[in-house]
Amino acid sequence: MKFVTPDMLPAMPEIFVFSMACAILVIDLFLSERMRAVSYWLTQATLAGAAVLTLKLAAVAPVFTFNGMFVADNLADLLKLGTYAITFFVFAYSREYLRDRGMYRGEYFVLGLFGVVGVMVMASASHFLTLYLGLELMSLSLYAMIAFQRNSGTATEAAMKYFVLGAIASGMLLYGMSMIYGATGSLEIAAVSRAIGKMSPDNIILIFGLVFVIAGLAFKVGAVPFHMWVPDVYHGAPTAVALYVGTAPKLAAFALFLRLLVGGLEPLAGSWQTMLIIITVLSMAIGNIIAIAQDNIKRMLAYSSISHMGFFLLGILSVEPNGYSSSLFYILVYAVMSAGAFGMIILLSRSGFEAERLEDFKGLNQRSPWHAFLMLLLMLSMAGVPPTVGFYAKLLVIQSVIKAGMIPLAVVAVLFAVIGAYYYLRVIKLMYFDDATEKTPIRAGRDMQVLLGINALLLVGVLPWVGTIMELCRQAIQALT
Amino acid sequence: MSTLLIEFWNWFPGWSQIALVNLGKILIILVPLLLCVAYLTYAERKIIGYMQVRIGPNRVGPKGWLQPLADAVKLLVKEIIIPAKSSRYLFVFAPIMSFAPALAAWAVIPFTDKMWLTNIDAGLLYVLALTSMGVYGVIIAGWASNSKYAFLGSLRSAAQIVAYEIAMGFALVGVLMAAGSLNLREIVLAQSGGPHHWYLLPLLPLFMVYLISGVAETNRAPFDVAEGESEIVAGFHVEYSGMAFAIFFLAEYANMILIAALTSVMFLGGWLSPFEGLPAGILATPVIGTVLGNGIHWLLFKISFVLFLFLWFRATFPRYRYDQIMRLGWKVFIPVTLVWIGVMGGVMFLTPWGFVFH
Amino acid sequence: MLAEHVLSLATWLPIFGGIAVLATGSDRNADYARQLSLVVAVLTFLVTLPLYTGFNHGTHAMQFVEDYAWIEAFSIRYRLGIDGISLLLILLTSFTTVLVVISAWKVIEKKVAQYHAAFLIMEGLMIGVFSALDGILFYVFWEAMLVPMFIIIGLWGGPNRVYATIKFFLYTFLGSVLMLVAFIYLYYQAGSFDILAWHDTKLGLNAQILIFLAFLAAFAVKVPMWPVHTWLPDAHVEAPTGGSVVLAAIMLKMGAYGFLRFSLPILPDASHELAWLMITLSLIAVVYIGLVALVQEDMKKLIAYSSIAHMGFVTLGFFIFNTQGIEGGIVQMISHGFVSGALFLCVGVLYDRLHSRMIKDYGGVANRMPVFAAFMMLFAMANAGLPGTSGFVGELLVILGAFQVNVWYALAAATTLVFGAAYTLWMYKRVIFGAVTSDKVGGLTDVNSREVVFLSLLALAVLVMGLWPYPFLDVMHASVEHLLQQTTVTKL
Amino acid sequence: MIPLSHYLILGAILFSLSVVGIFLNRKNLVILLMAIELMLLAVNLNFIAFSHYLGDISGQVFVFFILTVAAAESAIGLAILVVVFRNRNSINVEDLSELKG
Amino acid sequence: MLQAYLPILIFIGVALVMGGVIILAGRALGPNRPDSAKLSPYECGFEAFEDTRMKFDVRYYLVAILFIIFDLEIAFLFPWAVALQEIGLFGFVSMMIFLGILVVGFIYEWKKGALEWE
Repeated sequence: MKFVTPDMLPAMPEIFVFSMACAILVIDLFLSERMRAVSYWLTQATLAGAAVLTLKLAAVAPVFTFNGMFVADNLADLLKLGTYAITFFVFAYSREYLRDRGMYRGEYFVLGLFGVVGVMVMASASHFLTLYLGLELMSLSLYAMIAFQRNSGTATEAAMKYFVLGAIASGMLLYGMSMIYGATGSLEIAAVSRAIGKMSPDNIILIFGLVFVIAGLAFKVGAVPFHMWVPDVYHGAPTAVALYVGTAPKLAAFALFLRLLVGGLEPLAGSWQTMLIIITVLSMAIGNIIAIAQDNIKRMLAYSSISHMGFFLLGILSVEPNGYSSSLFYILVYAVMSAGAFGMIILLSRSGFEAERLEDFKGLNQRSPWHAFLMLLLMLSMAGVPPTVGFYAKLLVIQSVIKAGMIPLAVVAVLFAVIGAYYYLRVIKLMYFDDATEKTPIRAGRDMQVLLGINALLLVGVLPWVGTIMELCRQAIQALT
Repeated sequence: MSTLLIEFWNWFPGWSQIALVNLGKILIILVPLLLCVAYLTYAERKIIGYMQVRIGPNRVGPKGWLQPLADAVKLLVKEIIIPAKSSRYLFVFAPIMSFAPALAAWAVIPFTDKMWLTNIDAGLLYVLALTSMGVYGVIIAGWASNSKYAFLGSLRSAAQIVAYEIAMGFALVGVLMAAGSLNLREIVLAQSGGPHHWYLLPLLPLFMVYLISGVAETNRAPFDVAEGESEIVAGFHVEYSGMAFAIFFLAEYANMILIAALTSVMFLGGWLSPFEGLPAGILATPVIGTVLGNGIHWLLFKISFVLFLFLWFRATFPRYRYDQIMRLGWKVFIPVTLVWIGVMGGVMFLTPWGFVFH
Repeated sequence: MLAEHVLSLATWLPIFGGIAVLATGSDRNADYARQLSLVVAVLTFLVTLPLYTGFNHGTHAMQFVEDYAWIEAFSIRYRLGIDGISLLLILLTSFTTVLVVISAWKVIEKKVAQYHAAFLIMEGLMIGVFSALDGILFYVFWEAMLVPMFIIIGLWGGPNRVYATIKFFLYTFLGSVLMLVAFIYLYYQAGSFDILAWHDTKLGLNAQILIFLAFLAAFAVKVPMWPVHTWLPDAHVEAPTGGSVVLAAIMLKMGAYGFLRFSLPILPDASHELAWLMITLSLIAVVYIGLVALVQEDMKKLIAYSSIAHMGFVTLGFFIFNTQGIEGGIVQMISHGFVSGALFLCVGVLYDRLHSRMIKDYGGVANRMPVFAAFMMLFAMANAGLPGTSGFVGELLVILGAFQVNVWYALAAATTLVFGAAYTLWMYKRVIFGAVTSDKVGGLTDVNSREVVFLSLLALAVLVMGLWPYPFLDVMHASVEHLLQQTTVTKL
Repeated sequence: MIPLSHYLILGAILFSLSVVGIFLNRKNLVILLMAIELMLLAVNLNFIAFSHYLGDISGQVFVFFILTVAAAESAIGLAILVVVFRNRNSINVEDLSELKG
Repeated sequence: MLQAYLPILIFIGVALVMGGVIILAGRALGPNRPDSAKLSPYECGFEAFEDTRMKFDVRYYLVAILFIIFDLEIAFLFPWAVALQEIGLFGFVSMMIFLGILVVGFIYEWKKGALEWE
């Protein structure tokens, strides 16, 4: 057998981020406590550098390398750029939070970067193996990050729960993959798709595998009925970590769904569509309804994330490029919103005080109208109220469902959107209509304030270009086929 | 007569014939092995005795030659105490668990070019797997005894064994790189061509790591903290008595012999004679030729030599502190092996001197 | 340049003006905020005037059209334009906003900037609603409006404001999301979100009926029609004066506007098919709500119920499918915009002085506030539909139209004249006439110049429209005729 | 020759055992970790069986990676277990109940 | 091919049986007179204060975790080493990158004191 060196160029961003993560890990060891900021800046520089690399190498047509295990295409580029941007914000928000709580260590950033690499690998995966490796790289980083606050009972409990359920999810996914491998004889996603195309869609092994794959995926994204970990993780983890968990991995979830379900198992769409419909409706219902009962905002955001995952799946289950690009847009928007919302929690928290309860948002308008306004935008966007970009996200997924002819599903979705609006409104109500119990002025670094402002204003500021972004998403999906 | 025997033989069904043949071979290996184990204890006492200017056992039989038998009989008639709070089955199972692998690993050792019980391609993996099993015996013993000393001893011992197992594994990687096979026989054959081809020289750092790790793996002095009498009484087998204790004892010595055999096979050229390359005429000479040519005697000699080293170490070095042991394992051996693997690969692929390692 | 972008200007000027006002920050700069917002409101009103002067009365086509690519993937365009129907509503909006700003001048003392900004932003959004020619653009403006209103009611409202505002938000939100689903469905039928293209899209009867119901959910809540009207009295009662004014004068009109712009032309068959339902609901609103209004103790609530009844009149006019009906409905909308706004302002004037809206707390106000009593008299008359006031024109037209269709409709509708007169004038009598009932009333001072300004502006509008409705009817005539035409052509 | 279905059934049994172990086990977190390992082993069995019967080596390569990841996973699992124990003084599954709602 | 493994199986069986037989022999030949002092765990002559299954140093866990990781690296190295001649320079460089990453982790552990035993 002759071994040829594969073309490394398409994977350069991954290689770069990974090398930098390793370098930062080592560099951080030799830094004194005062110099800790070096790790932070190096991390941010890594993200920026990766963005430059990704843009430079942006693929026109899909490029396969590593024997077809890795693909660089528009979708991957877009997801990667989104990931860099989101994590950039995440790290910026986290810095002060970590410093105030004695968690300002290089590991957070390094693990974060490894998680980013995981997301990137998933985004570029064209083989079950790369997909799985990316997934695990991300998941393992997340487990460790959640347990980062070692002396916190809740954080470690959350980590344990996430770990166990995440591992089960991986197991299920793998079991499903093994079945599909057995039925199709290949692990390469495109080949799997071709093989399934030639088989009867009723092949029992395939369906068996499919069920497990779906269960695994649903676990990973935290869709009902596999959502139990989400609230606990969001609640238990340090906010800086919950912020991370709630953003970049969601982009990965999209990659996972698209590469696996769409890229590999689209010929079986008739089967998985039904399963996804059930999962979606349940997610929207349970996420939105239980969120109402929460008095911890992190928990509320967790349930909100469950319901958002339901909406996100609407696009996927439409089984057509239009739906996929809608989901892509949705997930990008969701990541931005989620980053902003958690950023706001961090902003209100300070050393020794976690602004975790909804009540901590009381009278924010009196304390700081500006921040109240930003939070207003974030909440409206999450609720999908125009003119915020959250509305366009919902619009897109709902139109994709309608295009697919599932109007009742669309009606159900919008009804749950209304129910969801209630608890977002409650936050607005607390901020605007209630009197502040907490009088401490809000202190946060200038950079964080500016970034958070950008983050929230982005939700209305991009309106003139929202069409362009959708077009980007559409092209990214189109380039796949 | 012989026809009768053959007839009798053929009377057995086919599968039992195979089983019987194998059983026979196994016994041919096991019986000498157990004898060696028994006399290794004697040799140890004797050799260390002489090193310390003592005489060593000399009462039972001529010059104490029957001492091992006496020990065996003594232990045989002692009571096996199973402590009240212990986990009975695990307690009894633990010594077997540490004893059986040390014996079973011999299944794949090639004694000469033609003499082996079985010749499998994954021989080295098998050996590695079995030697790793021994640690379970230790841990189970410590756990099942339900005694603090035993428990601590087993933990220490387990931690030490796994730490050195990594170094050992890395060292073996070097051997594999050079030999290109996991088959022990082929590893030996790859060393043919004279003593300078034995991996002892080109892989000297790995050899030392392997040998020392082997000492540590078997919990031998100077790495015998797990049973350090002065610290935790007798370590994991403090609650064992009689034959149960004897089995642990046997296992330790069997393991020593096994490690010695593996060292010989992998680094010292196994059955290969150090005088390879002598003219064919000399080798054809009846007695001298046999002695100087390749053969099982060379293997036995090498094993004995390595065993002697083991005893010598014990007599010479004071016991390490536990932290020193761990430091040696993690901070010295692993880097050394890693570097040497890199150096080997680099020399093989990037310089013209790659033949050194072939 | 400016002339081409008059609609955009009218939409975005108040929005960005509002943001600028917001930027003045804390209440230390309250005066800047007030002045700035007055400037913006007046400017916007001036910007909208050319819409009328430059309007071509002879055509039903959309005018002042602006059309730019926005979200190409779904052929969503930034497309604005007005016809005779929306023109008047836009003018009403910009006019009312000026009044609201003036009315709030001394009254609102905390978070002044936010208050004014909310109204200005809302003005821009409402103008956007009336001028949007793209479904999604329309929807965006439509929904976005909820947010400032939500905050206005919640922040400056009465004691029960949180309940009222959340109810308001969720009701309207629920209604409109269904409309969104219908929009998307239409998009896939028509291939674009262009509202005018939808007018020409063929649709099956079942689809039409479903879409009609979806639209109904959105518009009926907004109008509001019985039985989904319950949010309105709550919202009105709790809202600050300005909020009530905008709510009654403009936001309610948006529901009715929706019927005209969407339901009737896009779904002619379903409209005919379900006309019975609409007429029934309208008549229930007119009669039943009229009765409910009679027993109200709270002035704002009374006016709120009266608004519902009047809006029932409007929807009745739309669904009898003739020129008088529709034109009457539109005139009624405009007129009601002036009248209800004026009445809420009147109540606001009283409330600012006594901090009560209860009828029983007043009595004999005329003794202390004669000028005010005169103004309120006019508005009460108009609300009752007395000839010579704007209220009369619309009601007459609608009743005439209804008469052509079914005499019973006309009779039932005509009861509003009775009920309207009854509850309005009775309230007026109890509040204004009689002896001074309490010390508080005795301490009242008459309207100041600021109040005179907005009351007289409104009085002028009411009278002009009542006496000389021609300019109002003329601009809408071509559009209404076209609309009627569209409703008669079946799409099946 | 052992038919493929035997391997698959064995894999399925192992997998089910692990799932049962995870969901019925209310006592010990270590057992949970072991059940997870078992699950991955069941998957490995599947992959190897398929790989063998398909004559395609890539399934076995996959197993190699699964093994590695499983090791990393159990390492992290153990690490989390240790911190949980330090905080709770218990590795009882039922004691993981601070987060509720 | 699998037949080559049969002797191994037999050998393992023999080894296990032999261990069992020896213990049984000891049990059969030796006396069996337990008493409570004899059966109590060995502990300085006192009764044990507490259960032996006690907490122990967390570093043992650390060693176990490190062992898992490193042992798996070896699992990768073995087939690589065997096939090194065939995969050539490319294989070598790949593994060096892999080991490089491993070394990064190793340096990390080292600096963090995971390898200390004080």
